[in-house]
Amino acid sequence: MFDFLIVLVILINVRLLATGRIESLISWTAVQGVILGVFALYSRQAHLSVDVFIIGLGALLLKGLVFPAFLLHTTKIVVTSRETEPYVGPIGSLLIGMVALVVSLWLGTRLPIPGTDTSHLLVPGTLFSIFTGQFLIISRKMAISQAVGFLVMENGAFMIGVGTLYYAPFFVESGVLLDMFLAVLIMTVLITDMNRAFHHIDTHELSRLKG
Amino acid sequence: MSNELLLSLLVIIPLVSGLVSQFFASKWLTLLISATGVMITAAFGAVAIHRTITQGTIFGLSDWLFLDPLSAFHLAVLLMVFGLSSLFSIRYFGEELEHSYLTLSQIRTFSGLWTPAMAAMILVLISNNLGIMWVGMEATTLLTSFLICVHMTRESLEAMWKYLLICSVGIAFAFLGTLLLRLAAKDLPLDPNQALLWTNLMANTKSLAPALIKAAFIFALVGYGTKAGLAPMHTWLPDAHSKAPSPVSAIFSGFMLNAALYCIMRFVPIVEATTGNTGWSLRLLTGFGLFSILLASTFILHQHDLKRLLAYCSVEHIGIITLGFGIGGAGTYAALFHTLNHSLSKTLSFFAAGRLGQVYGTYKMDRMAGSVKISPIWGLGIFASLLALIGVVPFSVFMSEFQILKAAVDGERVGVVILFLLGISTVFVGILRHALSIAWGKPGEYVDSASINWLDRLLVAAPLIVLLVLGLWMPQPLHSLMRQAAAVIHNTHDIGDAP
Amino acid sequence: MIRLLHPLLALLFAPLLQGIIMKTQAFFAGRQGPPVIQPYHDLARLFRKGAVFSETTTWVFRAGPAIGLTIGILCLIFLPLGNMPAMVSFHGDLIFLIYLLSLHRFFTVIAAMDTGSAFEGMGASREMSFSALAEPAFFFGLATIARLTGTLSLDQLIHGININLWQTHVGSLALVVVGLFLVFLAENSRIPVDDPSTHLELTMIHEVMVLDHSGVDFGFIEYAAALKLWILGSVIVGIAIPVRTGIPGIDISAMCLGLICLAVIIGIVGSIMARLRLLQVPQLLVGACIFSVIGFLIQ
Amino acid sequence: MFPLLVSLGLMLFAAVVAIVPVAKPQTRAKLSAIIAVVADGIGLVPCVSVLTGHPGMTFVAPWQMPFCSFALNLDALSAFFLVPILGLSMAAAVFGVPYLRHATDEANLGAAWCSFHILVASMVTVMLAANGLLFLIAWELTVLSSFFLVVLDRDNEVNRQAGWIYLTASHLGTVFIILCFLLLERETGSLDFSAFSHAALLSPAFKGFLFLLAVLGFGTKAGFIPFHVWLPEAHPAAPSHVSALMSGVMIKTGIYGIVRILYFLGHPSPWWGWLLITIGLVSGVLGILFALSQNDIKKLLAYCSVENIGIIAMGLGLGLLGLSLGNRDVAVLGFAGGLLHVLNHAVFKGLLFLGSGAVLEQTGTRDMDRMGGLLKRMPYTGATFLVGCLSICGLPPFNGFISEFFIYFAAFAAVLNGSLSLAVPGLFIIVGLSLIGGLAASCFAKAFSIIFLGNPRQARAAEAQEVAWSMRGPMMVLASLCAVISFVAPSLLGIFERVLGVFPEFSTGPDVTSSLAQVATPLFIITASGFLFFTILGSIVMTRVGLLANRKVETSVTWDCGYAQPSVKMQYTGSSFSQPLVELFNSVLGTETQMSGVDGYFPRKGSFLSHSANIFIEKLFKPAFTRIETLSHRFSWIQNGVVQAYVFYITITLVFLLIGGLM
Repeated sequence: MFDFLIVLVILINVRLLATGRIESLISWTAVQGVILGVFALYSRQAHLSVDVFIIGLGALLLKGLVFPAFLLHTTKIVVTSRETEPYVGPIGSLLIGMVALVVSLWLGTRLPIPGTDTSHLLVPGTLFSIFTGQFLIISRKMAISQAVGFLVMENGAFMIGVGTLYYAPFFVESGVLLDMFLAVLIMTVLITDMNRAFHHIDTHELSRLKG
Repeated sequence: MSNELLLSLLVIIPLVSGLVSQFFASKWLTLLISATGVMITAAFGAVAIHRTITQGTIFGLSDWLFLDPLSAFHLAVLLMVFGLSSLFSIRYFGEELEHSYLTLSQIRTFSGLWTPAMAAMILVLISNNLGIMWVGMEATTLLTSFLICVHMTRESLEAMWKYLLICSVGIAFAFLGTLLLRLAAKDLPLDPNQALLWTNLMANTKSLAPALIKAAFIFALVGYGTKAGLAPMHTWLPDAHSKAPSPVSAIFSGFMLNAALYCIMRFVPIVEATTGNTGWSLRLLTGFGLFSILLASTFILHQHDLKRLLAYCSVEHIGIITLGFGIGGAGTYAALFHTLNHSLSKTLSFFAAGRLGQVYGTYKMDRMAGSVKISPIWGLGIFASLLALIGVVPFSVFMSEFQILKAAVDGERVGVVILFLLGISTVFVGILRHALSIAWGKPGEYVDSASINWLDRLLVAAPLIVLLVLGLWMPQPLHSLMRQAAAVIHNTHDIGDAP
Repeated sequence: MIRLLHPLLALLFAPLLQGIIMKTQAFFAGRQGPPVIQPYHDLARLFRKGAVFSETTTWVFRAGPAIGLTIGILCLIFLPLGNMPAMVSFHGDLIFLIYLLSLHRFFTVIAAMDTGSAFEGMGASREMSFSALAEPAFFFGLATIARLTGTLSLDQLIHGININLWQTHVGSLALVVVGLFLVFLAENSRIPVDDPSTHLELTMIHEVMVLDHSGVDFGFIEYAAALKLWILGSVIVGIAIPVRTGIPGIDISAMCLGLICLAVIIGIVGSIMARLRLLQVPQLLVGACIFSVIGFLIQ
Repeated sequence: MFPLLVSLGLMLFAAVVAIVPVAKPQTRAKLSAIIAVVADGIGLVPCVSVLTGHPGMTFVAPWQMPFCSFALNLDALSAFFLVPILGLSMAAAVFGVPYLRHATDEANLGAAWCSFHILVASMVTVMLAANGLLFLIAWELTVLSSFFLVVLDRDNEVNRQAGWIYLTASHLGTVFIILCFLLLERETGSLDFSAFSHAALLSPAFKGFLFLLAVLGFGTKAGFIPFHVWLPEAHPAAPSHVSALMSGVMIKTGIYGIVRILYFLGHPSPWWGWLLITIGLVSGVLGILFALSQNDIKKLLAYCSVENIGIIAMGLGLGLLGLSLGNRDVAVLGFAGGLLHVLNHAVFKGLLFLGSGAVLEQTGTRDMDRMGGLLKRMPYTGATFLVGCLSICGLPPFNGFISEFFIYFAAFAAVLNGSLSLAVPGLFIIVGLSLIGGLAASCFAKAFSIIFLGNPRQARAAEAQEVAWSMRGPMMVLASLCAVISFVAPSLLGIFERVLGVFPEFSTGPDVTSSLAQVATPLFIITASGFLFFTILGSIVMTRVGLLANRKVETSVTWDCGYAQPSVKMQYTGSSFSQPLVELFNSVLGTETQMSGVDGYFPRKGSFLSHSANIFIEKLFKPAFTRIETLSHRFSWIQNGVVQAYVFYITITLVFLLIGGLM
């Protein structure tokens, strides 16, 4: 079951790499969020207490619904649905993604997690998510796509967190979620502001400050 | 007052004052409340630091909060920087208020974020739990990002976006680093609630998995290093510093970078103990330190914008501090000392740059000539602080750089010594050239001289006097605090090898 | 008492050398020429005259000639002539001697500059330039000989040169003598470096500097110039003529003969050569230096 | 030691007095100068007593500073350097009171005096410091305080540039000193000088490296070519009495540093001596050539300092060589000559800079070609300046000759007795020194005659007046010192015995005294002939007066070969005076001339301009700095403004570290 969910996450990452449409990026991230929420609840079923349940459910709601909703809303405001000429096209993205996957798998073998109760795909899956997020940020020009990239990275980190730690301190987890929430909120607000100021959100042209 | 309450208050007071400041319609009052909050926190903070010095490490909230010498030292720097910056913000925004450049909502944005940002940084320092430390750090990023945009312009938006995005990415790495650390301690017989406590991790370094710890450190180093402005992750820094209002730039350079570096230093003893004190993590720190110094120095040579210059200078100094930590031994002590010196001098230089920028209406250095004539106090301030920053005697920056160099020479690190000297010499030459023309060049025709009041004098005199005194005399309490802090990083109770 | 002999000889007969030079030149020009003692007549005439001073000048102008003469006399004290010992000698007196001459030159130059005249400025400038090059050559030559004779005192140095030394080190000594002779020509403003017989034009060095001096002062200058010729001449003769028999009569007459020969040679050189172009003078002096260098190296 | 501490305290008090706004700036300035003079006087007492044979003193105070101790030590060496520092400071302080009143506006007066006192106090501390870090702090304070004086005339772009070059050069030099001290510390375990003397036991190669660092670091301060570039910029920019201090004694702190390090390093290797001799020769010859080509009087003097430092280096180098090759006489006399020249140069360079200050105050220009005829209007200044010129050219009977005589003597001793590896350097020194002597004579004949002789070339020069007594006084004292030092030279030998006695290398082995005794008789005779000189001169002058008594003595215009209308413009200028030599050495001087000739049948106006830039600045440092700057531009693509690139750097760093760290 774990492996299945992790593979799903990896496949969604691949899908994200291949798409150029912002709505598609957002909705696939939403799917990933839902999967991770399920993952969180499922992996902690043995220790399910009220606070753990709240965290899991909160993660599911935030990642699966709230964040995508924010982003989609922003997309509507800024009326941009397509990436304009990403730095790397879909084929190139996929190729790089495959390289990243290989690197992640290799790193996974170098980073054995103590104990036997965790999936061996967990570390590679996490790293691959991180790299995917990074790649989205680097290769896409629209600010929203970069916010999505950030979310994907966070998803990766979240996965290893909940996947291995059956019990995490409530304060830490809720603090993390709160921070995530704020981050996405601020990003969307900022994107709206930028759109108002520049009439576009193409970060490629956000390069007045240099040197 | 119990330690528990004291430590909690350090976070609560700023949060409350940030909240309270939102309810007043007077612009001045809003600013003053924020400054008052900082001052009250500073008072409590002083008490806490005093307790640490006299009683040793203090704990609270079932050990989730603590104040050991390392964090106490950083807390002292933080309070100093925030205290001064808050006073300065009254002066800085006050000037804009008088000319009615600022709206109430802008003031509210500032006050509402200023003290909470302080709270977040204090949280970073006093949390024993590395997860909470991360939360605090991320909160710092989020809270300060809108501070950059108090004056909303195209450029400040751009700077804010870069800051937010890059630091978020970095912080995400740091999060993964923290998680990996937790994973390394996964099978330890610890209460899960206590497993991420730094003190617990330190007590169990023998049973941690080295590979995971190394990976954790790499992620933390890159992640927090991004926030600290280590090259090549420093790229957000010149943009954010140059576009933020000066009080904000001052806390960015004066403390936020150090806070991130502090997080890395929490990882170092764990890594070193786990990997058998081979100096693996220290070598990485040395490399990043040197690279930051050298890269910053090349940019300093051809800067035209004063605040960008100062920002690159921060990269350089963070590099020096990191290098000091990386050299270890007496270098750690020196690095801590340098932290204090850099924070003070950089704070002052941003103050001066800000005020002069208001007078000249630009930060372009070729148009900021002759500041001593235009504003004797701030002209002197910028000149003296630039001299201090490039390590001119008798300012204490010279002392700490000397000590770092000494540590490197004693350690027979030939390459380090050469590159370090090359870097700081380049910076010296680059900054001095600008400093002279800023201080005494021929001012443009349409520049009025600036008004000056007692607050200006205080803000210039206080850091300068401290820098001067520390350059010639080391007070015993500070000395022992820094020694103990260095001992925390070295993970030794024996602090014999420090000076 | 014998130590006083050389200074007295010099004071009395220094102008005579100039007379001999003039006579030689006249002989080569096919003229009768003035009598050999003409310089004495000139001096006597000058000492009888009044003086005209430029309004521009200050005490420096008046002090120049007197200091020049003082130095000429002072130098004689430290000067041996062959086996004839110097009045006073000490280790390093040759350094002192050269620097005294340098002081002489300095005052001549600033006295010339005191007039504010373009001509004299020109002369002063050239004098300073050439002497700056002549001095190293002089020192080099003396250093070579000092190493050969193993002493720093001029007295012992000259005394130490004898037939044996010439036989063993003929190459270096000869080269040094040639080098010193070139320096000697330059220092005494002789052809091919300078032409003392013209009193006009842009070609002169020494003579042009004293254009404005008149009467007694000019007499001092002339006399000091004669002394300088004797001083440097006696050094060269002392090195070039290794007659050290120990019998005063032979030694003294050999040296005097040597000085007369030197004067004749100067006269001959002045008659058969043309003045060098100014730009070539440095080359000549560097050449003198090189002679001494080779002399040092082949010893 | 107590008087020196009092002296230091008083100087700092004077610095405070100068800036605390309790009275009018003029009053404060005067008061602080008086305090400083008293302080200098008090400080001189223990120095002189140590030099006359009393034992050295130490003082250690508790000081809370890591690695540092407030340890002071007064031995014969520091006392020997302290005497000129304190003495010249005294003269400069007296001279400065009226001088600064004209040179700067009232607002700057307090700061100027404050910097002045700190400069003196820090120089004194440098000499006394017996701890590396204390030494460095004082050393850097010297730089900083004099820097403020260099840029005192702040509106002047040239001065700011000079200040920049000065501070940069000094700082880069200090880096080497710091390294040298830190290495010594590493090897000996402490930054205290008392520990440093263990360095004598290190390997020759390592000691050589330390020596090289010291030469680089201290040589920058001393003004060795090619590190001298700051000197001709900074010294002219400072007020003249400060220039006197900087040129006269401040650069000597560099020499002090080298000597002090030598005292630690024990037995030298021969190449140390060759190195110093080479540097000395190059600095001496090039320094005076550069000086010769200047028209700015203060620049000329500054370059001339480079020359004199070269002479000092030659002396020290010869001493080192003698020491390493075991020739005691050469060693002792070389060192003694170098050290004596330190003292002498302080006196006459101080005098000349004060004189140039007086001239500058009266004519308002530093350009010699705008002066002329000042001897008539400023007789005291002129006469004292002439004494300075004679001394600096090393002409007897003044003090410059004495120190050069030492070095000559040592060099001749090397040539006479030494093996070829000693004789050849000795010969080079003889030739170099004589060439320098000739060039210096030309240079100062030019300086003196263009400034003081002939006719005024400009109205302000014609209106000049003699300066105030408080400016004349210091000049006259210094001028008489030039003669006095020369006349008491034989009795100075005991001092060198003590100064060299501090040197461990000299305290063992044959006696220093016997080597020094060799020059005792020559010095005595030279002194005696100095008196004789004046006797003969007196009688000649009497004769002259007698001869001219009843004759017609007229005045007229300059004869000038009968040219009836001499004009002021026809006078030889400084540049024309030095033209033959400048042209001869053009390949090193790089003098550029611009001439628009007089053409046609009725020529109107011609112009001629010559400019000698410093070849080391133009050909070495400027290109190097430009190179570095262009190089730094190469990296600017890193900060290209594209956020994606920035994130990319982070990723790359992470991936590299992960792969590298986990491999």
